[in-house]
Amino acid sequence: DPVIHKQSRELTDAATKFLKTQKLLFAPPRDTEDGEEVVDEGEPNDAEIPDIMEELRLFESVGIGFGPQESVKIARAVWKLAEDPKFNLKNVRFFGKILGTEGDYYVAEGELKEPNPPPEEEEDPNPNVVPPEENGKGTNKYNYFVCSYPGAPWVELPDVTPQQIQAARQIVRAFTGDLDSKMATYPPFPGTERHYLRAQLGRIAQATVLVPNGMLNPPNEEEEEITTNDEFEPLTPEDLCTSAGWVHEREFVRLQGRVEKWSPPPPETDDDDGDEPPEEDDTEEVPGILTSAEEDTPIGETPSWVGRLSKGMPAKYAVACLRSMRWPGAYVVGTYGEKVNKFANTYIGTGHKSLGEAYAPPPPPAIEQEFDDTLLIEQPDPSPEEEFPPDDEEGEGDDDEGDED
Amino acid sequence: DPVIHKQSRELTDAATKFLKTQKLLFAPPRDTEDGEEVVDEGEPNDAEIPDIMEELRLFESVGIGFGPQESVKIARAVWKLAEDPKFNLKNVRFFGKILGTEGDYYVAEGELKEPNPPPEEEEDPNPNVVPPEENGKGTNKYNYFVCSYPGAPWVELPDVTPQQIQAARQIVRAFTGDLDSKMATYPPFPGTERHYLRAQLGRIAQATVLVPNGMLNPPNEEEEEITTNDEFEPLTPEDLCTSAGWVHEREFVRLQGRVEKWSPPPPETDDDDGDEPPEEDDTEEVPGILTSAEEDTPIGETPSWVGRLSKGMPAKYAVACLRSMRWPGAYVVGTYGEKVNKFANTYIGTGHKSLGEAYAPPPPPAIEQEFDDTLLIEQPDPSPEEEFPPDDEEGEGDDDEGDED
Amino acid sequence: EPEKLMQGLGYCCPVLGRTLTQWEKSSLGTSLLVLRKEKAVDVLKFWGKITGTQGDYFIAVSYARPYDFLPTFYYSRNATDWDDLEPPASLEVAARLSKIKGLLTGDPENEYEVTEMQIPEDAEEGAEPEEVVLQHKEIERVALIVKAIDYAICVIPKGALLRTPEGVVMENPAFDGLSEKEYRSLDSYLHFRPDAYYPPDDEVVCADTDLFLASISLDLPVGCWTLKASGAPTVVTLQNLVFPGTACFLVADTGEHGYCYIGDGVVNDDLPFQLPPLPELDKSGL
Amino acid sequence: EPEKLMQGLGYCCPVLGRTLTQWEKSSLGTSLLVLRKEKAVDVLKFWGKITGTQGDYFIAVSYARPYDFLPTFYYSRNATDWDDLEPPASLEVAARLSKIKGLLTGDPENEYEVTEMQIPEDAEEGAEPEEVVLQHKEIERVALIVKAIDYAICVIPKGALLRTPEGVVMENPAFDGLSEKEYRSLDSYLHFRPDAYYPPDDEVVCADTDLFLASISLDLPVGCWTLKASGAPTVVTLQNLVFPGTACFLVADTGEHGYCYIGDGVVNDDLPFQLPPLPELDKSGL
Repeated sequence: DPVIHKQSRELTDAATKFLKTQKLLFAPPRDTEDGEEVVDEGEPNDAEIPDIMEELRLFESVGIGFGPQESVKIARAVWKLAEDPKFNLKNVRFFGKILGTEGDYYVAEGELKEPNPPPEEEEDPNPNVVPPEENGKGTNKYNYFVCSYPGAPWVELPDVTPQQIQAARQIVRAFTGDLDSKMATYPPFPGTERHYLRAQLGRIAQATVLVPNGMLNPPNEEEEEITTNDEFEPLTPEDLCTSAGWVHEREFVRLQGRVEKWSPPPPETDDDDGDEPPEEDDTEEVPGILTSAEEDTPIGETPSWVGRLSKGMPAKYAVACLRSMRWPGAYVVGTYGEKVNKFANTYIGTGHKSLGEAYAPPPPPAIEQEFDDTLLIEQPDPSPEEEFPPDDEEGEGDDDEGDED
Repeated sequence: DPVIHKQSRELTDAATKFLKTQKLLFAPPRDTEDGEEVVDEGEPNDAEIPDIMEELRLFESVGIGFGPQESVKIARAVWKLAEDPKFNLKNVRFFGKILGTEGDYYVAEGELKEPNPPPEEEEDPNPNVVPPEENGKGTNKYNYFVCSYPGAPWVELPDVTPQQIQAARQIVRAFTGDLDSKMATYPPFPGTERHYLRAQLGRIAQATVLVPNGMLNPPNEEEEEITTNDEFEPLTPEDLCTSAGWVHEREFVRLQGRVEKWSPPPPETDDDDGDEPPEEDDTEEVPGILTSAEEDTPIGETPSWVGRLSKGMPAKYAVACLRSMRWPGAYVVGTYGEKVNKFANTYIGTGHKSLGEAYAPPPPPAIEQEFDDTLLIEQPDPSPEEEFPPDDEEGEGDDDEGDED
Repeated sequence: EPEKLMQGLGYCCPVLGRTLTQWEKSSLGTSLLVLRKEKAVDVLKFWGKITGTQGDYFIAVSYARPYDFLPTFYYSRNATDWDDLEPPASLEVAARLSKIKGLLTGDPENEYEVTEMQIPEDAEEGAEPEEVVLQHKEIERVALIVKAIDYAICVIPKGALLRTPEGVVMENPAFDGLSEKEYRSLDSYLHFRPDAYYPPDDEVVCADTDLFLASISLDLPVGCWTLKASGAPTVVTLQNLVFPGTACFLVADTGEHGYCYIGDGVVNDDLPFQLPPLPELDKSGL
Repeated sequence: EPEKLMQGLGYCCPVLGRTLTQWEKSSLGTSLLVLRKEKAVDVLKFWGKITGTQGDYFIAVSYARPYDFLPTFYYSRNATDWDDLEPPASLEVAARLSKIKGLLTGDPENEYEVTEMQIPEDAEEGAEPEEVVLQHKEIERVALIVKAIDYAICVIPKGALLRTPEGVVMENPAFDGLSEKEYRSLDSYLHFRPDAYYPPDDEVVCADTDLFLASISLDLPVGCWTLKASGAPTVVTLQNLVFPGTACFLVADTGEHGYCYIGDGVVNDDLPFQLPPLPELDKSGL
């Protein structure tokens, strides 16, 4: 705006390309001039999407968000995803952002109209290995899409396997921003960052996606599915400001890494790895559906959720925000509407669970079956905690049986 | 934020005072440190107020608004007014802003819990002068509060008289920003800018406050008052984008300057001014309550309302905006909610009605009864239109009988 | 400048009561940078938004420096894709366009018909003028509106520019704002109208350089400029009431300044009637 | 600077995913100007927001120039009324405070108890240390957290400051940003730690001037800084992963830069485990 400008500015080629990609976000969907970028494969898809700008406003009013300009781009990018016939989504929402060391992931979550077909069977599946759940069910009910900035192409993440979930529970590793980067962790993780990201997103969703208490009816004799409670009286911001006001929407993931329990075939010969004692699994107590967030296991003295009301406006219009102490970066916001509660979930963080104490890698397995060359990497310098792991292992155990996964 | 700052900055005393006044907007209501400014007269008042931040967001999404920072200050200022026990408001909303030549008026509109008592009777009221409606009824149903910037003290405007309404219809005069400035107009206006402002605000509200069509039930045999229609199905943004989607909420103001018709006492001697022929008044056709905005008189070929949808988001979440061509600066916005229509009115302009043609002052009265010294001011240089008034007087006439006042 | 867009709007919006939507701001923030790169210009500024009944026109302007050249305008219908906004072809065309009244539609291709008395070119000498119907596109009207508004509101604070003895106009590197006394006076604000700039509408072309850097306090009608300093302290805003929707700003202590227009392009012809009598006259009259 | 608050936040928020609310921005925009006037300081900047369970602390910082002096911090609980944030009384106190874990509440008066082994002052020589319970207010923790974070993230691009032969530190008037090659390298970003600035926590006081303007690329653990240039082009942002919630920005072609913190003050102790092995090692290992 000011008339005077000091110096000429040259954009680098990379910056120009970036800008042009982002510009496409704003272009009318099927009206782009240079033919190259037009996605003109039939009608736009009609996936349901929430009012993202409204959701982002709720988050903004409690101090969470990317600023107005970025918000628009995010909303537009998700809308483009929803309209893309290639992905054929039934519904989709902005899930959040994973902050990586070299780059970030913007994440969208949705259900497909037609679940993806199961991958081709491996030739000789080990009958004792827990099989993954099929797309559209359990841990693979939702599909995840990531891009490195709003406007960049969306990449669909693969389905998650129980083994990936189990391994992800035992490691902490920062995301790099490169989906293909190797997972040089101990214990080893079966897959690349792409699979690790998918596993973590599932864990986060399961532990932190909440809905206002009473809004949904659990399955009963008449209805097998979760239904919307038509008699629901919207909760006040004060109600929404405590974990008692919310219930978990996502199903519990068992220790074995599945929602639906899988029992191995009766062992013929005892040649299992020793890692997966199926009998123990039987004793796992699984929380029911729509469990109150109040029952989530606290982290030591810190409650699992901390609530706050937005400030500065009449109490009636305040926005309540619960932030997860277990998954720092997970937030749920809600507000009172005349006839409905508006609410939304998001996650903006590094993708790590808070253990409530310094992380200590699990002890190596008793007997190493096979030489695993992924272990041959150099470890970073051990910290004192690593060299002298704390005696108290309760928090860790608690955690794995606790409120999530 | 940048580390380096070039030069020291001195605020003037005026600027400092301004800032300190505005700072009080944000201070917790009864927690101010320097005793001087604390309004501590009992409990805060509990006037109903709409979700102003949400309303301002709707306006922002169609390009109307003051920017985020100013929006917060406005919302806070209106909230302070609502809480002020001195004003004892039943409800209050942000009405808009009148742009003046030297200063502006921020306007709030509300109903009092207890209507103001009628002013003391003049000693010898002229029985042929149309009496004003009492506070809380008709043209004085709402009270108006103005301040020159958010944070400045709110000033309550006086009730309006029929004479002021009639005079206001015949003049166009810019607001100066000074409530006490003289009204040197022809025809003369009975009062100062304060009264002119009140008259114009009433005219604007009557002509431009709309509600979605069908949301309210007109009075019927069972209910004497307007009631909310419980069966109302929210209108879509497309519906709200045409004047057919909206009805006038405010009652029609008659030519005589009142909502409720007043009949003069039967004349004993014929000594009236000739200006107010009561018999003609009888023939005035008054539109019913909740008249459709579709029936508003167009301005020549321009429709009285022009609708637009906000862009960039899925149609379902679009915000519809009608702008008034009759009162440029009057807007009504509405959006589809799950169970309700969110909607809001505002006015941001100079306070003038569009006549659809250049303004021409009305011809002087046939016989001047009394020498009026307010006419002794110099007129600005006449423009060609003034010197050669257009022959066609239809627009003008249309206007006075038409959709408003 | 695209980079300063938000800041400038932050000063203008509170006085205008009109704003760009988040969507528009975000889109402009990206597309103006691309435009600047594509046009390879030094200075590219967002100029404003002209609202039509169905769509809007976003306007940007670039200047070559030194400032002896015409500003070049660009327009966009979606705040994303930009085209050149060609100036009116001639004063004649401009005069004709200015007769078209009514709101813009937002469609640049929209056709308007103007009826005019013309002497046919191939007619004999002394022939009677005939009624001719001429067609013009809406985008031509937009160009005229932009020129007219820009002519009125392209305002700079005193001292921000300087002219070298050779006649080259350039920024004054020493300019760092105005004092309180200065910034409260209309005399401190000057029209920026480069010599080559011809006035819009049917005014006489004024070739002398007085218009360049003339003080806005001389503009007619008297009182058409309002100066308010109430928004943020040290920020002054100016509005030209002839063109409702205009706002110029100056950050008094840094010298940053700019202007923008958000409106429907309509001129307030009634202004002389609306303005209250000048204070002196008021006093003597009552 | 209050005037540039929005712009700085505009660069930081997209990488942080955390923001100030409209309410907070609006309030800060007013109250920081008043604070600058009241404290009569030249440079006053918004530093960040530290979130507690019940309330937040807003932090501002002022510098005297030339830069040989300590920064002075201020805090506010409502973004409107400001108080001085006293630095930790001594290194001893700082060490003690750093033992307190857990989230802040938002109440500056909240009391924390620290149990410590101390030799009573009035004890005989050679006496055994006794367990002593010491009380500290939350605001002391806040001051320590601010110091620790500021020590880590007060970063300036290479060339933005210079030191005269007399040892006076001042802005480099010729600084106008970094080239593309430079701004993509961590080596171009230097810690700004004036000599008199003592390190937080229980580190040894480092009196030599190497810490002042040391490159952040030497910080431990290796990889604790991330540099991203994806937001707006020509804007680079840096984040220190040890303190999630930190962001520094540089507008590469103008040299504008700054930093802010929005977080709960918690340090990421697990970072060494999270960081992937360095690329070289990665290659050799697999």
